[in-house]
Amino acid sequence: MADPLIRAEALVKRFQTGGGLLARPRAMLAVRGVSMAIGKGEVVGVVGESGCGKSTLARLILRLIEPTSGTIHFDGQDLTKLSRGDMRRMRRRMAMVFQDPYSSLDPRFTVAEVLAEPFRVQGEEPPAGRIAELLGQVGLSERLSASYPHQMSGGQRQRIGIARALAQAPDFIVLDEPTASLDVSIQAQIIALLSELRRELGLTYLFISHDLGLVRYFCDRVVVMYLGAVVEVLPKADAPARHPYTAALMDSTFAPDPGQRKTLRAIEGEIPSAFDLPKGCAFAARCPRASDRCRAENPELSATDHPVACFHPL
Amino acid sequence: MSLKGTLNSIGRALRTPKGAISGAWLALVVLGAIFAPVLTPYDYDIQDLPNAFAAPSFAHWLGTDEFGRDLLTRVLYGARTSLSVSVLSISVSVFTGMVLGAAAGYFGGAFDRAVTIFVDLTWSFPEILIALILVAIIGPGITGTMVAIAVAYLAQFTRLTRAQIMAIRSETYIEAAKSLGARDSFILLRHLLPNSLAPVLVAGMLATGDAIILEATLGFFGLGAQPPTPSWGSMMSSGSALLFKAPWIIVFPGLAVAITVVAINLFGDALIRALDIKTRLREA
Amino acid sequence: MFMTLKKHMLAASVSVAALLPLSAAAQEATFVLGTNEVGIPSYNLLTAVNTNTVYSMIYDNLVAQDSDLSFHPYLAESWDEAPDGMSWTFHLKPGVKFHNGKALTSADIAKFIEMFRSTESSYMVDAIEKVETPDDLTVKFVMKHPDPNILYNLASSFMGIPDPDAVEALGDDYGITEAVGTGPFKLESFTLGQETVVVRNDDYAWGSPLSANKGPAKLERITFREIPEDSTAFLELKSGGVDGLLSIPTDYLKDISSDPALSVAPIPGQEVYYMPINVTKEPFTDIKVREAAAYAINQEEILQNVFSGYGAVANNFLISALPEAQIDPAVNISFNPDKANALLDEAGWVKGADGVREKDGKKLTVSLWTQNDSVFRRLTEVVQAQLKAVGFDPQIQTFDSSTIRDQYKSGEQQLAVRSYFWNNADIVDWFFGGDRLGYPNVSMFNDPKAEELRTKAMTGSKTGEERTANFKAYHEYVTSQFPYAPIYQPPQNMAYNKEHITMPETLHGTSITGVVMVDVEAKE
Amino acid sequence: MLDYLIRRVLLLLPVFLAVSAIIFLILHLIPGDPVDNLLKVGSGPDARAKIEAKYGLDQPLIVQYGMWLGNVLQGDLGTSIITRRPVSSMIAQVLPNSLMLGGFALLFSSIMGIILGIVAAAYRDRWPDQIIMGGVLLGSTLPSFWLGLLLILAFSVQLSWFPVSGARGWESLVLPVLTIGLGGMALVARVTRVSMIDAASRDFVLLLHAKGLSPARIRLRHVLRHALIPVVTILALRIGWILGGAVTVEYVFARPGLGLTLIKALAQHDYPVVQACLLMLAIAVMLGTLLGDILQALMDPRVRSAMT
Amino acid sequence: MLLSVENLGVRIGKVEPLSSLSFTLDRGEILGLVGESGSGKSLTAMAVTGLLPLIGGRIAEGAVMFDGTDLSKLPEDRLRPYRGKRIALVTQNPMTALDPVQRIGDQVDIMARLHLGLDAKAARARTVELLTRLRIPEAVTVCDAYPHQLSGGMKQRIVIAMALAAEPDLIVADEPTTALDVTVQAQIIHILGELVRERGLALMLITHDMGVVAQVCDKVAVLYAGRLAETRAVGPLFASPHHPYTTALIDCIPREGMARGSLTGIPGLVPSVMSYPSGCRFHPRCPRADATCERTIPETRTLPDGGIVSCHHPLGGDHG
Repeated sequence: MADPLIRAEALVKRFQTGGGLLARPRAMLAVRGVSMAIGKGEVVGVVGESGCGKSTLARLILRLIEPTSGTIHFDGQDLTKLSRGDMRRMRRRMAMVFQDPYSSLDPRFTVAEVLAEPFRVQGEEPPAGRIAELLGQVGLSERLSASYPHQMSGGQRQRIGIARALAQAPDFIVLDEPTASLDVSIQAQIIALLSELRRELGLTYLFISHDLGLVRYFCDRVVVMYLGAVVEVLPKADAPARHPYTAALMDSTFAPDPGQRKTLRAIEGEIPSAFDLPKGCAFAARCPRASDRCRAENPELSATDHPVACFHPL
Repeated sequence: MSLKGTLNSIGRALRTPKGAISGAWLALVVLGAIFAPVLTPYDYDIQDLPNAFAAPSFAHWLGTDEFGRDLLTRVLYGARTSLSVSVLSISVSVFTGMVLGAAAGYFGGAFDRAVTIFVDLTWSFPEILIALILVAIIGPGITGTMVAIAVAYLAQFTRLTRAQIMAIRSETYIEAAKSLGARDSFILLRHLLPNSLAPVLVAGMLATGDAIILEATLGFFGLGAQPPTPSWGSMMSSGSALLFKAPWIIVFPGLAVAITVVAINLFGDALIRALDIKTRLREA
Repeated sequence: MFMTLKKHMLAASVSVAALLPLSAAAQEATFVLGTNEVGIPSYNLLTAVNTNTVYSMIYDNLVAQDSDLSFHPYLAESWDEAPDGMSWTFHLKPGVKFHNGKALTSADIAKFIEMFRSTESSYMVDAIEKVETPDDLTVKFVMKHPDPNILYNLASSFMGIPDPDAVEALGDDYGITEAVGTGPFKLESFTLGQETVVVRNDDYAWGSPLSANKGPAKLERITFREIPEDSTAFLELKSGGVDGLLSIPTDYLKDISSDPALSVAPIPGQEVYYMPINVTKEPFTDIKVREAAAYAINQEEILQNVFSGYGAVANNFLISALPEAQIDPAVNISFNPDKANALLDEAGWVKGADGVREKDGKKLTVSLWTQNDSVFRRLTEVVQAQLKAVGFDPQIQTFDSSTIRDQYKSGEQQLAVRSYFWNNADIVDWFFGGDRLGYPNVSMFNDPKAEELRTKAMTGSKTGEERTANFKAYHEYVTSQFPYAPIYQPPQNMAYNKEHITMPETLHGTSITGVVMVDVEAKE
Repeated sequence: MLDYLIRRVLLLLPVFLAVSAIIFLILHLIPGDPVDNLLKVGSGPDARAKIEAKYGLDQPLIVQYGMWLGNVLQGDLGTSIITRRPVSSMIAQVLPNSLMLGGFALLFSSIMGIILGIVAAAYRDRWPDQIIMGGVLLGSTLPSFWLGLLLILAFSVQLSWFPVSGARGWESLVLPVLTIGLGGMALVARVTRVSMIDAASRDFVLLLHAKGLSPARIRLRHVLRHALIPVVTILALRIGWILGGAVTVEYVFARPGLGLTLIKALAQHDYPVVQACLLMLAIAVMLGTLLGDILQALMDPRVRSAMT
Repeated sequence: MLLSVENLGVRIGKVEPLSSLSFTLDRGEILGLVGESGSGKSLTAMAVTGLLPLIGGRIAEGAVMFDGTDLSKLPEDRLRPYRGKRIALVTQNPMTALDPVQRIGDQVDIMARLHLGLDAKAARARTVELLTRLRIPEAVTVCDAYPHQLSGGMKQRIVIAMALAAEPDLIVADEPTTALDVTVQAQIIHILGELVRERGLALMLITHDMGVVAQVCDKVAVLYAGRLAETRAVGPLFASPHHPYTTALIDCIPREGMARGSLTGIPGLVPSVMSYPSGCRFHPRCPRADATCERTIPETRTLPDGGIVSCHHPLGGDHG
């Protein structure tokens, strides 16, 4: 990739909680030195279980939260160095679709107002016909433009959320579990819509999900995260897992085919708390292949075409 | 919330039996207060001493007070004072509380901490005490009463607005607006305030009922409206000494307060249901 | 932390426990003090500005005054006045003992008089040059100038005799935790603003000739409660919660006389309601405006309608029983609306459309101060309406009855409604003396001629007759300058539950004092 | 838990300082000079200066505050300017009355309120609920002084069951307790009802039913336990209300108490007394919130964990 | 047959969110109840456990035959002995399923004490044994913990332990893994499967995930908008679904090696209870729908393999 659209380097985000007189302050590393690049027109998936830092990563890349350290380059410009005004103008080129279609729309805004907002925050008015055009792009009728969110179904709302992201014709959209709270039949519709939009508009996506099956279906490359760090990058959606955690994720995904029943060898234990990370590899405690080295030393992501952070890859 | 939406909600509230009855009473009181000069042949301040302590009769439906003034007339004029004092002071209180609460809730930090401490302190003290202290500082009379009521309830609205803002601040649509590049002022004015408005306004309406009682209590202590201006509280204040001799002097203004406050509460309940505040919040 | 407080709380909880079941012991009674006596801070008459009835239970005076204003022996068996009025000799009753067991001697009297010179009421002993004590039971007052009023002062509640040594010894606690007099009752407990409990002095054997009972009182224990609201006090009496009200408002007279259990005992009136006019405040610097305000007050209407016809109208500053009240009828002030209107017209105040007079674009808006007891509030509202009728626009301002005195000291008042309780003409000096501006001289009246007449009245009289004449002249002149408007003289009545207590047939003394109380009996 | 307790109590210190400073300052905003009260008529500026010096009124505010606070910490609340008596003894005289009135009112309103709340919640939206909630609404909207006067009229004057006024014996407690208690009861009943309904709709209650427990047991042993958490918090906050908010009732029933002492002192500009009364109330409020927090921690293990 | 639901209809207020539902379940079997949100899955669970009155609902028609007794006809006090003792419930969200102010041990103990009559000590011993069986480490310590101190997966195991404690015949598990991470979901599904095999339990597993169904269930009932679409053994159902909705549902899940763009979803919206379409409720979204589907409710027909399908135009044996 000669000239990626997004290049994040060594992103770190530390959150502080508590403090004050009644509770001791505790710090957690939500994102631990993540680097990644996304090429123009590419769809990169980030997959991991709850608390792995994937949503934080998405927000860091859009600079919705400030990184503790590290840089993000967008089309060659360092976002972390931009002034507030410049960043605001830059936001026309990037957008985000959120997980919860119910809370991502202001209940007091009509659809037309929701879709006009991207223009209004930039001090403009939407061009005539743009709202109808956006509704058309996400497969909704123009008649909906006077409706309020509570009058619509979850799928319709998520389409509005997508239309809002498209409003300023961005280059890059972060999709933060856009289908996690939808029914499966609707999830498939939305995924299909997103694929179509990408093809038509030449968009670049960062797709965040906990559903490895869905990510492998939808994305070109897959980044697997565990406890704030990248453990493996699948160069192709159908590449085999090399990290034991990726393998465990694959094992835990059931295909809708009784013929493919798995003898479950589910990994034991649960994700440790991000507040007190174990020394060494964060996955070691649950890993069937863990050695003493894994418990003492933290493996780095290998610099190969199939990067993996494991001392004993598959 | 749009004006049309508000009117619709009020309309919905009025169509429930609770809302209809309480709304009718409130309308009666407000109209009575406005048209008092037309509605009664008597003056509220002209004394007719030989006619003092007249029991309710055809000429004086609610009787007369210790100065021979028609009690119904004074209850109607008293509604002017009681209602305008409570509505005005609560409006000031709601407005100030919203500004303070919104700023504290949105910006957080030291300002938030200062506001929270102030609010917690005043919130822990009974309103009547705060009001009494303030009236001692400002001096008795209508102005003192209004300032006292406004400050006494300030904590409530600041707290509520702050809580609302804090809750809404974590809604995804706020993050969505940020992701579009919205400034703080845009988010505050377009999203946070409009969405926290309805519960605060309803709370303000309910507090108006409490303010009527507080005004009456200050009046009872002789610190409210000064004679001969009637207010429900000051009427009861002079009536309390005559409880045995002419109970109607205290009974009727007391009933006016009680029924009006009940009506405000019932109407508030109906409005809460009509606005569907809780469920809408849950939905959002 | 809060050690002291804790101690007090322990003590208090004990006393609360003691209060709980009031055993229906035989000789006990509960009275309610009049609302004008509420809030006495202590029973130390050397620091007192006000006194109440209980003072006369604890302290005896040298002489006693009866309801007909005549004087009688008390702690003094007899007394002699020098023919030139320059000395008074009092012969003390032997065997009188203070509550602490100490015998009363002439030295105590002498010490007390000296201590009294530093009180607010020191004018009462101003005329005394020195006190001589030829023997233990003889006291001689050597006078600076004759003072025919000395007997009155010695009989007043301000001059009951305490044990001066106890006063010194106890300091700030005196009169609160303990009070030592020679009276028929001893102070048991005093809760500020709530109640005072006194118990019988069993050694008492020096009752005055005004009492039928010369020995220890019949009641063993009396509780005097302070209830600031007349209606509550009345309800307490009506429901049997208390045995008597020492003073009842006229409002309830009818109800009480119709209740077979209750009885009313009339006491000579000593109270006058009046409206001070601040002569230093515009527009009342103009005597015409003062005059108009005074003539606007309809005394008869107030008597008939606010006080149901009980009592009498007031036309000058003093109670009618005093000879000094009999001034030139032309100077007396009574309701005359035409004159009031004419005077205001003359002064340039023209009636506007709303009935309020104006002059040079300024409205005739004036402040009208009053205290927040219900009688005052009611009376003031009527006064407000009456002033309004002639074109004033009075704005009522209400103050707590205990703070209004301080407010007057500011001199900001214009008009006010007040009352005083006194049965001697020297009250004119108290309220209009040029050296007491603000309070008690609420009118801020300071007139050279008045001061001249005042000095003459206070210090220049050799005999009673002379004094009467001087005070009459002083009173007459003050009234002619309109620094006040007279309003009303209420009757003084005590109400009691005749099923619970027996009162003596005739009440001697100037009010319900210890002289009366020794004869009161509880029914068992 | 102990750790939390210590921290929670320590947290009261800065609050106490802040509150005491505010109380001290408020008083100096009130117009009117208490010294006027002490001055003998016609006395000169010397006498005034002497009195000001005696009460420390000639010192800068901050020094006055320091002096006051120092004395307060030693239990010396000063001397009343009006009555010239130690304030601590005045407070000690009225505080038991207030505590008794407040305590019984709290007890009455909690017990009655909780019972009514439970019944109303059990019959949600049916007639017993509507009658109870209607009555409760009425009880909370009647001005307390009015209610007090009507109670006097009915029970003291007409029926002669209870004394009209004062603080003598338990009989005199009945009407004031009822007057204050009715308002408090309304609040408690409303909160209990809402939180019973809220708690009953939680998932774990459904599961309790599925476990085969009897509905009565679920309601009283599980749901009530949850519903009481907010009730206890509110009741603890009410302590300040009950001590200070009783002022109207104390006034109507001529019942000595903290509230009455406070408004009297306020009207008389008796700084030391006002300060002491407010301080007592503030301490009551602080202890109330402390008690509320501790009770909450005892009732809810989640709160306990959040503290450590 | 342990459980036989016959023509079940449920009413809440004026609406009838569930109607004419039939299926059977025997010991040692796992029945998957699938459908999108609002299809009536959870209501079925409430109906079977007799908890409908708690949410203001009632069984309006049909029968719930459990071990020969029609539960729908029993009054509350005769129903209670079945709850917990013979029919246990596992709810969707382990975060809220446990009483937050009660210790874990006490919440599990009560089952054995109430239904098996054990004393406190014996019940605790049993609880510890059960927790250990469910692979909860340090079971004794966990008994003294409060729910908030445990992770979601752990809590769900506690809920399962509660369900097992009184040795029930039937467990109704309402989306037991939806709120959990995928690795933990796999663990829980694994445990449930094991329990059914070991103890001969009947398990009614409610889920929206066809993957989970394919993984563990023996038979499946597919619900759409409050009606039964199809119920069959798991193998034939996936191999040759008869109802177009079943097909569509299976096709919504991306599978290994599926080509991009082949996932299209089901067009249209999931209907709400307030506005069920006429005729076959699936007709607005169905590619095979015609005028009949719009007007007439399809009859249920029994298939040769014992399954039931409810469609005017069922698919043949082979499709795709």
